[in-house]
Amino acid sequence: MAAPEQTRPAIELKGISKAFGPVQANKDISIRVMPGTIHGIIGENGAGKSTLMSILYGFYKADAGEIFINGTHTEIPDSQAAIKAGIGMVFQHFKLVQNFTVLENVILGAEDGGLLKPSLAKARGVLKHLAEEYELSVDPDAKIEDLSVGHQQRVEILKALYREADILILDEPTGVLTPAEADHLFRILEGLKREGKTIILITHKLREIMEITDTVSVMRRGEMTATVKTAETTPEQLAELMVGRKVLLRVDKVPAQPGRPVLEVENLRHVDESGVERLKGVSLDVRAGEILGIAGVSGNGQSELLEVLGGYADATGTVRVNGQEIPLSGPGSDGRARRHGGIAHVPEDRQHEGLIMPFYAWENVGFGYHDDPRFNRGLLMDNAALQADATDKMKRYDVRPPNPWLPASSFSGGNQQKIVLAREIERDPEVLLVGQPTRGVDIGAIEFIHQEIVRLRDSGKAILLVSVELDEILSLSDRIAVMFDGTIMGERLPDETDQTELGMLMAGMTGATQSRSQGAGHA
Amino acid sequence: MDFATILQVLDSTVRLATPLLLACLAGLFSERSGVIDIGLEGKMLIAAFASAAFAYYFSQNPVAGIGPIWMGLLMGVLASLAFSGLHGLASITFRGNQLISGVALNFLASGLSVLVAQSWFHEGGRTPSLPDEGRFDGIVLPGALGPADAEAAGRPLSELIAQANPIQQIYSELISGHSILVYVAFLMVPATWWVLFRTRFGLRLRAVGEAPEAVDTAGVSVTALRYGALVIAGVLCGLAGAYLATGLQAGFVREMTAGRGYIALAALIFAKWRPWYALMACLLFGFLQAIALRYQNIDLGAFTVPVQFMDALPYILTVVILAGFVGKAIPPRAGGDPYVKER
Amino acid sequence: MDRMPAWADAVLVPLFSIVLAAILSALVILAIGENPVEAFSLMVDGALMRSAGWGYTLYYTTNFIFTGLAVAVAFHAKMFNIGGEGQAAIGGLGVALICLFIPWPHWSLALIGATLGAAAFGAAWAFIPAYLQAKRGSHIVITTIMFNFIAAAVLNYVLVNLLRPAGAMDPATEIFPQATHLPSFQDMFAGGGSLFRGAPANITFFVAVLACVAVWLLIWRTRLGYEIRAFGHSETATRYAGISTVRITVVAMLISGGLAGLMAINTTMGEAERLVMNATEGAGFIGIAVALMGRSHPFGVFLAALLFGFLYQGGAELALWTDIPRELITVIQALVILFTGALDNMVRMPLESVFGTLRRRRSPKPAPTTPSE
Amino acid sequence: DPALIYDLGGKFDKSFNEAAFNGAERWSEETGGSYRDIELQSEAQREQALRRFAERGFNPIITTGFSMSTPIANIAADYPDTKFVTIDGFVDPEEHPNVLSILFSEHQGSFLVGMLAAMASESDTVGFVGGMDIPLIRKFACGYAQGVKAVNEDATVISNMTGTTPAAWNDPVKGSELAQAQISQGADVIFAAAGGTGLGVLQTVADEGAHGIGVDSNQNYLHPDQMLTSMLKRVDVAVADAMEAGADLETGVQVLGLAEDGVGYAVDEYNESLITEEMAAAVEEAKAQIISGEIEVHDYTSDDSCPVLDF
Ligand SMILES: Nc1ncnc2c1ncn2[C@@H]1O[C@H](COP(=O)(O)OP(=O)(O)OP(=O)(O)O)[C@@H](O)[C@H]1O
Ligand SMILES: Nc1ncnc2c1ncn2[C@@H]1O[C@H](COP(=O)(O)OP(=O)(O)OP(=O)(O)O)[C@@H](O)[C@H]1O
Ligand SMILES: [Mg+2]
Ligand SMILES: [Mg+2]
Repeated sequence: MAAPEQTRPAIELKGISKAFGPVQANKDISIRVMPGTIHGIIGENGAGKSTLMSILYGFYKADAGEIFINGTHTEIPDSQAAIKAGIGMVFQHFKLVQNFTVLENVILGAEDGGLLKPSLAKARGVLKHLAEEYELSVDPDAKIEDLSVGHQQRVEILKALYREADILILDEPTGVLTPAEADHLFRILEGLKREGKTIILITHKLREIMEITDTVSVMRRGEMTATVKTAETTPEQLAELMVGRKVLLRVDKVPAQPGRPVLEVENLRHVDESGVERLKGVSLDVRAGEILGIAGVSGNGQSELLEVLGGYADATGTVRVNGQEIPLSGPGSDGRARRHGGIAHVPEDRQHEGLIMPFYAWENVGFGYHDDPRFNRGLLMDNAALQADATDKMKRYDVRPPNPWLPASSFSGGNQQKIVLAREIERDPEVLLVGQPTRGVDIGAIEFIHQEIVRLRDSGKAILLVSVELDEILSLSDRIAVMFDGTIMGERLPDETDQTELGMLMAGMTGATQSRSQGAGHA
Repeated sequence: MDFATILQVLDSTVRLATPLLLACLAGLFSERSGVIDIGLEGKMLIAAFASAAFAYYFSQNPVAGIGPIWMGLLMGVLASLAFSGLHGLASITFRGNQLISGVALNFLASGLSVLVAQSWFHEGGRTPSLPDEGRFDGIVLPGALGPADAEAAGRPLSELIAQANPIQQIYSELISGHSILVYVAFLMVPATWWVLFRTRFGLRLRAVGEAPEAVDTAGVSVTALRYGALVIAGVLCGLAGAYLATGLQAGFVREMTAGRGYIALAALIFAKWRPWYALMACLLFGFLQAIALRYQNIDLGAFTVPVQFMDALPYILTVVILAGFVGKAIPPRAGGDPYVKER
Repeated sequence: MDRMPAWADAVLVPLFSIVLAAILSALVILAIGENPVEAFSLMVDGALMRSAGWGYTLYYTTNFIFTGLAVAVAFHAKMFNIGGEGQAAIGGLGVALICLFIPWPHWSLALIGATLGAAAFGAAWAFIPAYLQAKRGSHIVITTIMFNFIAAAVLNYVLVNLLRPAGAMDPATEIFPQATHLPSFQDMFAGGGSLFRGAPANITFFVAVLACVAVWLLIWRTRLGYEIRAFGHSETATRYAGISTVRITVVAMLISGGLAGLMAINTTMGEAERLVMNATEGAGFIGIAVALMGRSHPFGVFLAALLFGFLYQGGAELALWTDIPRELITVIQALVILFTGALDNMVRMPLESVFGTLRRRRSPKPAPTTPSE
Repeated sequence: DPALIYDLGGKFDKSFNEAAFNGAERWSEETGGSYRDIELQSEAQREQALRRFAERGFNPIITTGFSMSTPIANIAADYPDTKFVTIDGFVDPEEHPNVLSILFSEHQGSFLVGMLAAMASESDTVGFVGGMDIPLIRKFACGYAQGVKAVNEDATVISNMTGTTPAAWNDPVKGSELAQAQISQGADVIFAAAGGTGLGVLQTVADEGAHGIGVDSNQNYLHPDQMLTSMLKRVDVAVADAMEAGADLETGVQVLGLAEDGVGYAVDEYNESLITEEMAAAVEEAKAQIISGEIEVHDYTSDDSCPVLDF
């Protein structure tokens, strides 16, 4: 499996340092990766993983240090040089042109000659070949913006392979993938490894590290703290190396004590801007003191369900909160009205919906609640009150750094998420809608976020959780509903189901295990 | 409206649309690469001045072998290129605000053209009237009726054309007889389309206006692409300015672009940054203006439509069409943002 | 990437930029065969060393404050209002109608009336573009450009055919009644002396200063301003928060148009005391430069407006006493806009590395920190 | 010394302001005197320039353009020892004894060139292009149309204005298109009263083989043998005379019409081939009749209406 010891490392970094202004993102980092292996890198948010890989790919320039590729000292001043050295990278945030086709994205920068036609034709052939070889099929003529995230990621991988990369870097590739997609990705990676390619994988998920990597490095605060053989370590040990303390890897919660239904949804239908029906008669209810988890492959209506309930997409049907029907379109159906009605919402996309990135943290802590009388004095806003409130919440939610005068953009993903959670949970809502609460968040923060959600449940509130992480759904929910193609395929209790069964439902297959316990969790 | 009148209005449309079209395509290249260009007006203006000034200079001091008009054209293009370069320096190299840079260039052109003209020619900020060799002539296409036929027949050209068959009328009046820059402008439309959608450069250009980070990580220089786009924009604006001063007119007059750069910008948005739509938009603007110029005082019996209304009509119709038919225009996504890797 | 102290960014960068612009301007003046030192001292002398000079400088400043604020407010909502020119022109019409057809007992009441009228007319002229943008997605840049032309046509028609006193040559209204004449700086401060004599600066300047304060309060201290800024940064987030994008678009543009309209109080009621054609004289476009240079902050707008006011008045003095064409001022303005607004990084980058070197010298080892910890 | 203030169009507009400049230059050459001048760039500068010149002791202060009359009326009383001249403007002499208002009878001059146009036209269609729809331009147009109709009752006068923004005076391309449009509607003589835009009109008229009529200054030289004539407005003479008179300038109101040679039409080597003897005779006769009052040319601005042309 691992290459013999005497071969030269595919990648060797020596003494890499990089500072962004006063922030030392990488400190004297050295690492060797053998050819034909999968090497994992883990670390908290902001530990410097992405920075290190961006340096290897020539996207950033290191302040100091040397890079050796296959044993030869290689200068990588820009991505062109990295590509030449046989390095391909799949960034955490994809670098794709949204309104281009797959083919166009693949050939961009790697065209043969001045005219497109021959390049496109050649790429079409190569893509077909790659698709067969690595299970990497994507419609070459589809526009990127029409593709699911999983497919977009395949395009990124195809881009690298098209450039004949021998070294592939993947930065948090599974953060946005469904379990099925993630499994698929790992099959692809295994295939690539068999072909002798070298892979660096950055992830927050220890399960993935354990499952697929040969060796793993741990980063903390810009430094490389350890490199170990995967076979010789445990998740608990890695977590401790990462965070510097013991981390609870499972959610710790007592059984739910569900009360009366707080949120009742009946026959909810929603048609999006392009005329596609996204919700096809969804019915569900969430009781006081319980977490209802919605599992599903993304794009099956979960986002729309949150948008409708959160008040920024129109729908038909009936929704009652504490028995009171709320309007689903027209006046009184916007997000503001929902908040007044006791529905709080942690949106799936914190950067585009949950936060105003250039706003200060304290401004963001008031966002959506800025018309609250507590934050206003007559015509003017009471900024002092907002700031005090933000300082307090940031402290309680352990947002780092706890400085309300930093813009949201300068917090890491996990800390951004904490700001949103603090804002929504601390309003003490009747219903909390949560979308992808831990996407891209490190395990230390995940632990904290899960605890907070459970704490809210235990105080008797109704929580609707949407997540593509089946692990998260299974460990956090008191009851699980699976969505497929705009409908609820069925409900399960977490103790009575498993990933396989949920996966079948998520794929739209009801089959033999038909509805083992509809409503059983209500008891 | 009889046939001849329709032809004349369309003929006028072509002339009025040409500078708009060139400027609009210039803006298209620039904005497709992610650099917003409200300096079209300024580039046209400085090119109009430079082309007229040098066409005049070289008509007085001839250089053997090169017509003064070509020297004028060259200098006009160079002047416009210099402005483009300045815009690039500010908005690409120094990652400045593209809007401010464009506004500044418009001011600069407006002041500099007059200042220099006054200092060179002492005619109050205009150039002297250009002699014929300093102007672009109309080109008579093969088979079309032209001034030569008129001379031979001893009758005015318009009369000759009016008596020809309709096809010949269209050919001679509408299609033939424009200056070379008109044909260049119209040919630029398919050329632009081809470059944009059929060549490697075009692919990269479109990409850099949508997602510069994708271009960068693909190993292509964002800076070089954007400068490339600005060079093309500079050349096209140069042609537009030269057409105004040496094609349509016989010299430079202060502020002679008269807001056409802004109209071209409007046309660009109208066209949703696409070349064929740009042609349509510019022709539409030209047509509305031609109509408004021709029918200034419409007498409706009891009531004369005031000239001011007709004057504003092209603008009113633009708003109506925009609101009624065009809908939302989505600009290139990276437009206006300087590319900063270390976000 | 080195950072420099905030004060340096706020003071040194603009300062060096202006110096660069001045050096280039001096070269231009030299090139046309004039003496730059003389020219600059004439400008400073005429604009800043005499009370009447200040009176003119502040008069222009007043105009630019209003149009600059107008553009700035729209910018906060991420809209580019090129229509200040038209909105100010129609605002002038509002002022004229209010002054001519309502018998005001005293200027103070007339000022209040005219303020409301100018703002209402300016806002009305911004309403259609705003509504079309919000509802139909019609690009506000095109529609406001078009509305500038339409406003000019409307004003031309109204002045030539409707409001012009019979037989008058000027396409202008008659002089407004005495009771609507606003106190000029001379009336207010001279006490019979010659301070500010003849200068057009008038009480509207203080309205403009108030407008700066009001806009500052609006943008940074009110819910509406908070919502406008949020909308300007992220449309999706405002929808999430339940803020109506249509409402914000329209309201922001109404405020923007209203501010542009207010400029007419200064020109029409304060200076000319009648409505003339082209009373706006491009101030709507200068407003764009002012807002951009002032970074859309009312205080920045105030300073930028002052700078442009100085250039306008200094330029007038230059034109009075030398043979330098008036276009020189346009060139200087262009250079100032270019260097302070667009090429500011050209100054900032070297300065940053200077500060970086200084810092490194003071502390040889940069303290390693990560903000997320 | 005298001072001269040009209107917003600027000193070199090739017509009105330039005529004033030429008059001043001529005076300066002939007498060796010196003068100061300024081109305004904003409305507020009108008063400013007047005051600054007055404070520095310039006398008389001559201004061009009707827009200067109101500012002069505003400040004249502050400088009783300074004499002000407003060309094209009117200031009440009773109220302001130190102001001279010089008015031209443009309608009379326009009438004469209108006659020439009608006589030279073969298509019986003539054109008029004005810079902006303002009373002064209507006055030109109306006088012109009357002259045309006086020669040929059935002739058609096509009248166009170039725009409503200040760009209307500086858009030769638009002028060009207007001229094209008028020519295609049959016009073969076009009178351009539109500043820089007019240059475009005259250029196109010459290119298309029709005839143009210039305005204010003698513009015949622009296109030899193509320019039918120019409607002269002797602003140059008025300026030179005022400068000559200096501080002793007689104030009040002067109306300069045909009788005073304040307006007229230009005949010189550039257009003599186009003006036949009959044409010259007819125009001279009409001129005499206007001076004697036999023909009365209606002045649009007297009652804001024109008997022969709708606006
Ligand atoms: N573009 C940038 N500008 C300034 N500082 C940056 C930039 N990118 C990263 N940093 C700094 O470098 C540090 C390392 O960031 P990096 O993105 O490499 O972290 P990471 O380990 O990839 O985190 P995550 O797990 O969230 O992806 C951050 O703490 C941050 O302070
Ligand atoms: N412009 C910036 N200035 C300073 N620090 C920055 C800047 N941009 C990013 N950072 C820092 O970079 C680190 C990582 O940023 P990044 O955008 O990768 O977020 P993240 O933690 O990776 O979140 P996610 O994993 O959800 O993408 C954060 O710690 C943040 O503080
Ligand atoms: Mg990362
Ligand atoms: Mg990250």
